[in-house]
Amino acid sequence: MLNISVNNNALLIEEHSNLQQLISVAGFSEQIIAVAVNGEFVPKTQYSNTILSADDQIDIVKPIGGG
Amino acid sequence: MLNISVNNNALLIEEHSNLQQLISVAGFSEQIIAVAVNGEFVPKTQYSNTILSADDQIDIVKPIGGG
Amino acid sequence: MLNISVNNNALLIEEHSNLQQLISVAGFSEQIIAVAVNGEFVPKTQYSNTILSADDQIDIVKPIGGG
Amino acid sequence: MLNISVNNNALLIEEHSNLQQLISVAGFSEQIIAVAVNGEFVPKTQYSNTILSADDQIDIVKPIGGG
Amino acid sequence: MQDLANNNADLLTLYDETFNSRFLLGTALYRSPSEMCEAIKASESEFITLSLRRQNPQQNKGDSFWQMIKETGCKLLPNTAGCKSAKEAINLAEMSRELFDTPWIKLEVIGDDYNLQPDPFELVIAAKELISRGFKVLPYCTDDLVLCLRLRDVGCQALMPWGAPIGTGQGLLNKYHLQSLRERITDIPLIIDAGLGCPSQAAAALEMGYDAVLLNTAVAKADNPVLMARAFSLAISAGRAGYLAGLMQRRQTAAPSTPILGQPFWHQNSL
Amino acid sequence: MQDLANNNADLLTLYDETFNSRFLLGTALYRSPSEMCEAIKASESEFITLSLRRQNPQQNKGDSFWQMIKETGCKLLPNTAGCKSAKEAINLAEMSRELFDTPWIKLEVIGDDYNLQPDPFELVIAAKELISRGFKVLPYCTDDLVLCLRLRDVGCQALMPWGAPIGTGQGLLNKYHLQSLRERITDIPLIIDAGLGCPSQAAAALEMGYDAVLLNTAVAKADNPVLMARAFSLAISAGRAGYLAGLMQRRQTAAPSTPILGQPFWHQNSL
Amino acid sequence: MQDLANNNADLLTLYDETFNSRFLLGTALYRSPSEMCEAIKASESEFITLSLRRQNPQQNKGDSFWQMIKETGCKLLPNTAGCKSAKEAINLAEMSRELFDTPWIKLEVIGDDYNLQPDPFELVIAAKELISRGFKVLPYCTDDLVLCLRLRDVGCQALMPWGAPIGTGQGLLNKYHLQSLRERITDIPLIIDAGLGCPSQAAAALEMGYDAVLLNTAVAKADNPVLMARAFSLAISAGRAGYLAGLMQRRQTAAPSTPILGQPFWHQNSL
Amino acid sequence: MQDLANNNADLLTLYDETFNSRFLLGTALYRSPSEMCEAIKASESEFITLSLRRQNPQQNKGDSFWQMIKETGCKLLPNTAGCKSAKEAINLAEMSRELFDTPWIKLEVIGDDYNLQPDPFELVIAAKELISRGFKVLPYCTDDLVLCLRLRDVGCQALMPWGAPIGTGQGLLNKYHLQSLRERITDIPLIIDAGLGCPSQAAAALEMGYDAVLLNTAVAKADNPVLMARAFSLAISAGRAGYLAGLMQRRQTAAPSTPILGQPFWHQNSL
Repeated sequence: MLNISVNNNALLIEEHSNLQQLISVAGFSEQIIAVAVNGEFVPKTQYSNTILSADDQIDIVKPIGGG
Repeated sequence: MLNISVNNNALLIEEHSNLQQLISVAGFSEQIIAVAVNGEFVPKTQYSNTILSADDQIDIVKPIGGG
Repeated sequence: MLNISVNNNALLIEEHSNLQQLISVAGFSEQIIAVAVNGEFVPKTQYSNTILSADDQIDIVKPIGGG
Repeated sequence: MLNISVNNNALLIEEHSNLQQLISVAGFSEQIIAVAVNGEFVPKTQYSNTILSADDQIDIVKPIGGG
Repeated sequence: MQDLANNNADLLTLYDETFNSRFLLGTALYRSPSEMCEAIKASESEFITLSLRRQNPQQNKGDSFWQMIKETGCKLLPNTAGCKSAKEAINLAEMSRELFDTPWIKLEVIGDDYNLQPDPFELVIAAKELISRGFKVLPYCTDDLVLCLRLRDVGCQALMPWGAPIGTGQGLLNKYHLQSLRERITDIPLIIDAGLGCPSQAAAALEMGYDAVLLNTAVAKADNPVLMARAFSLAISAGRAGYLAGLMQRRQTAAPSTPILGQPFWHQNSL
Repeated sequence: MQDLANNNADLLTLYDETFNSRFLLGTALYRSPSEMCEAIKASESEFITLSLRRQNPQQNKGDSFWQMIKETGCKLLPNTAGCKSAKEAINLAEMSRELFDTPWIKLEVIGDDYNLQPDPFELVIAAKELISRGFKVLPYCTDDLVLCLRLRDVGCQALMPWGAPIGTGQGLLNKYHLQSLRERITDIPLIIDAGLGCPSQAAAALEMGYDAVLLNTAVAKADNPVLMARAFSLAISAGRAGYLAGLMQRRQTAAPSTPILGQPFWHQNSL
Repeated sequence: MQDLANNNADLLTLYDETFNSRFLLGTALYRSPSEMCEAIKASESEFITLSLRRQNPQQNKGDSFWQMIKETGCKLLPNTAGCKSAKEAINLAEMSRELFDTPWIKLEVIGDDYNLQPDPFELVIAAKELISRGFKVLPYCTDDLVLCLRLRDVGCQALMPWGAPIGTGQGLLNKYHLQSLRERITDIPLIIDAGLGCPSQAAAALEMGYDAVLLNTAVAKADNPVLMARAFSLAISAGRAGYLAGLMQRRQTAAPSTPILGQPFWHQNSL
Repeated sequence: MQDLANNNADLLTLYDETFNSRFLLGTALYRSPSEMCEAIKASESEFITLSLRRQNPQQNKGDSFWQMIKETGCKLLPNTAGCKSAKEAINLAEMSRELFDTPWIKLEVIGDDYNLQPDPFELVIAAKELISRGFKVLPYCTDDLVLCLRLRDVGCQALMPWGAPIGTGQGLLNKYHLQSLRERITDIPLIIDAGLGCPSQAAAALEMGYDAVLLNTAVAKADNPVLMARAFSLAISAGRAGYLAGLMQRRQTAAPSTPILGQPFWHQNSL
């Protein structure tokens, strides 16, 4: 298992998981989101071929009011 | 003859003239005016029985733009 | 006895007392003061011949810091 | 002869002249000055071994009031 | 809401008469009478000032001007501009009442030719007398609280403190005093009269709780008086709506509008 | 005229897109989403800011908020609020472009947590990069002329200098600099972003020749945000109309509006 | 020069009496009488205000205070603080004249408990009467030009307009009016009395051409009143010297102090 | 106390060197060299700015000027006025260090010919390089907090933010920012450089906690530069003393200085 962080919370996932799998594991499937891995934006098209490594830091964001 | 002043211009009028007569002599008949004699307002109703004396100072005013 | 007010405090004094007597009765003798009776200034020279009447209102003031 | 510029004025000097020579030719000997060649400061110690080339731009400055 | 902002549901009351517009406009200094009429229309003002002056019988100006003014359909507010004593102002007020057939008077008693400021002493004398004669007096006054209290005491049911000297366009020169004035005098309308130069200043007056604005030069002397009249009309509605909506508290230090919670890219180890 | 004041004939152009409204409004800090929607409608704004934040999958808030925003029909302006480096801002901008499907970005790079001011150095780096990636960058910047010229040089087609620190409501703190800025940068739109607290300040910005205003707190934190949105909308139209109409020249000394010629009661011998 | 700045050669004249110092200081609100005396010494003031109040015979305070004041060697300026009518002020003035054996009086007639402003109406009445009784009246007044002209007309040989309400420390609230006042009244001294909070405000008053400053709270309520008294003394000398030295003209646009001519590194081909 | 106000016991420390005077004075724009010298003496300044320019060998001006400057006995602060890039400023700094035999440099990198403001970007580059070369850099900067923090981070041990553009005499244009700056940067001295026009503005800068003032035009362009130099010297001492003495709290509402207790003439029945 790999230890990663999603929105600053620790999470254990299967080795060799890709970003697409993480998103569903984390419960964000079907949601309006955008994602960055280790501070770098990852386009939707790259979710499935983005393999996660230990200590990866994933940001999953959703729309909110802003000024 | 009496020497009076109308709007600060000297004018000679018959003795015993009243204000009504002065107004027509001065050419203000039928005009939209208000009048003061020696600084005191004189209502229209008093024109005919306001007898003028020497050195009377008459103000005859008409509407103008104001702020 | 007469009922008067000194600096807004009620005081009973002998009939026919003069201002000079009141000042000593009230304990202001020898002090640096100025006096008014019923809102009117009374010069020192007039203390002894200022006879007090019932309900007179006496102000006795002393120096204080001011701006 | 070489064509150089001193304080933005054209000047012709001998080939292989050094900065020390230029300074005296230009009349700045014995004066309180500082010098830059082509925008780069040149310390006094380097005047004699700074050989000038064609089109060099020399700045020779003196003290003046400033805010 | 829209209503409030448009002042339809939010009326100005002066001497028991109500007005939809909080904009009182002057009729002097325009390049032409037609420009004046267009500007009045664009301002949506319902209450316009005018005056009386000596003219020759030959000058039919007075009469033609008078025709155009009547056609605007606005309520008239004659002034006593230029009067320097209570006596002069009282007599000119009487002349205005007869000629314009109105009890309304903008009472002006000038105390100094240099800054054209009101004379507090003559003003109170004139106001008291005119009130007793049944006039509806709108006194052009300073922002002096004691003067304003005296004018109220003699029966004025609205006051018109200056923002700045007439024709300067300096705006609200003393916001501190104007604020105190508004806090102390809450039972009658206060109208800023004179000194305003741009729409934002009119909006600021309304935001402070002033009930209306009277001006002339800022519109008449604009490059485009008609558009400027419209601008002031909008600004006055804006300021009034801002006042009614309750302005945010001014803060000394910054505060983010966008929430900080959930800020991306932040990580424990970035501490 | 009406048209101009209503900005119908007087469009705002940003990156070759035109807008009728000169009011950009934020979507944070409202008491409720419905209040937000009403305020947006009352503001007549066509361009509204929003942001992205980490949220739990359970929080459906993001999605419902997103629904309501879409229903407003407004163009979206995502911001990079809270980002502290060019890198953070660039990546959040990319995430916004994908999620909101828009090239527009309000570029915010905060340089100090105390006054939340833009970081001039990171801001230029981020702006240059995002322009090169095809974003339509609206940078939140200071009123520093040199910074603004650099941002223009890297390709920004509009700039958004602050009036005062975010959320303070202090208004236009440095009118002198803002005036210089407007005089120097005449070829692209300038939008006052942040620091405004009341409608009169927005009107003043437009009167100075600024092209538009962006704000959030002053509306959302008003007692009545919907009415306040309306108030700002009117103030912005007022300020714009005032600018177009050409403000009168401010004068140092008083000048009568009512003519002096023909003043009654004056007599030779009164001299 | 030194002399001018120290006011040795540059005397203040009030009712034909001359003073080296342009700083009039109050004697209230100090933490202790000794602190007061030290502050007075540090201020280099020659003219100090004090007052009269009802006290019990037991309170020897009045007498001891009186002793300390006499030992300062300063000229005394009794005030009529708190009086609300001409009658009260006139009678308190008479009591002061007798007790302090001086014709000098700082005439205060309060018109409103809220802002403690002078009552213009009662003030003129009291000033006229006291002048006729031989007092040297220094009236605490507003910055109202007409009021000030009236006070001069009834014989006041110096005036003391407020900068701001007593004790607020707001400074010179209306520089525009204070400037007009100074331009209009050039034949008698004008002293800013009340409302100053910091030395720079006092300096500004002198720079505007005001002849002196009277204050109390700003010194007495400072953390270190003795040092603050010194600070105001220096500021008043500074402002006076600045006025006498002729201030530079304020410019709208920048102008280099260091000459541009001979700028190094610039070359034809760099054009 | 006296000592504090005279700054004898209250020294200014820049790069570990101490100064009695908090007044840095420029040497340009005087009507004559002798006037300059007198003004420097009157200012009691210990640290004066000067510059380098191209001159002809025939112009002995540079040398005579240099003689007079040396005779003042003041420490020298050469500037890089007019430089428009880090490279120009660095090289002119090196030339100054050699010629004037001092590591001190007033670092000026102009970013715009219109307002002569510092270029934040080039300024940080130049400051970093010069610090690394052992210069004692006093950067002329804006009041931008982030810029100031960067300059401190690259090793500047004092900063010189502008009050207003050079030569305008506009004073402290943005007191809000200058206040934030002082609150945020407490570990190194801050000197207001440029834009001051009158002594009261210098006093205000010191009252805000600024450590010193640098100016030139306001003294050199006064009608009487020598007296004006004295005026600024006094104002700076006044402002410093005011700061050390702890200014009173500004109040919104009036508060009597003379006690209310014991007010004469007041009686129960007068209620």
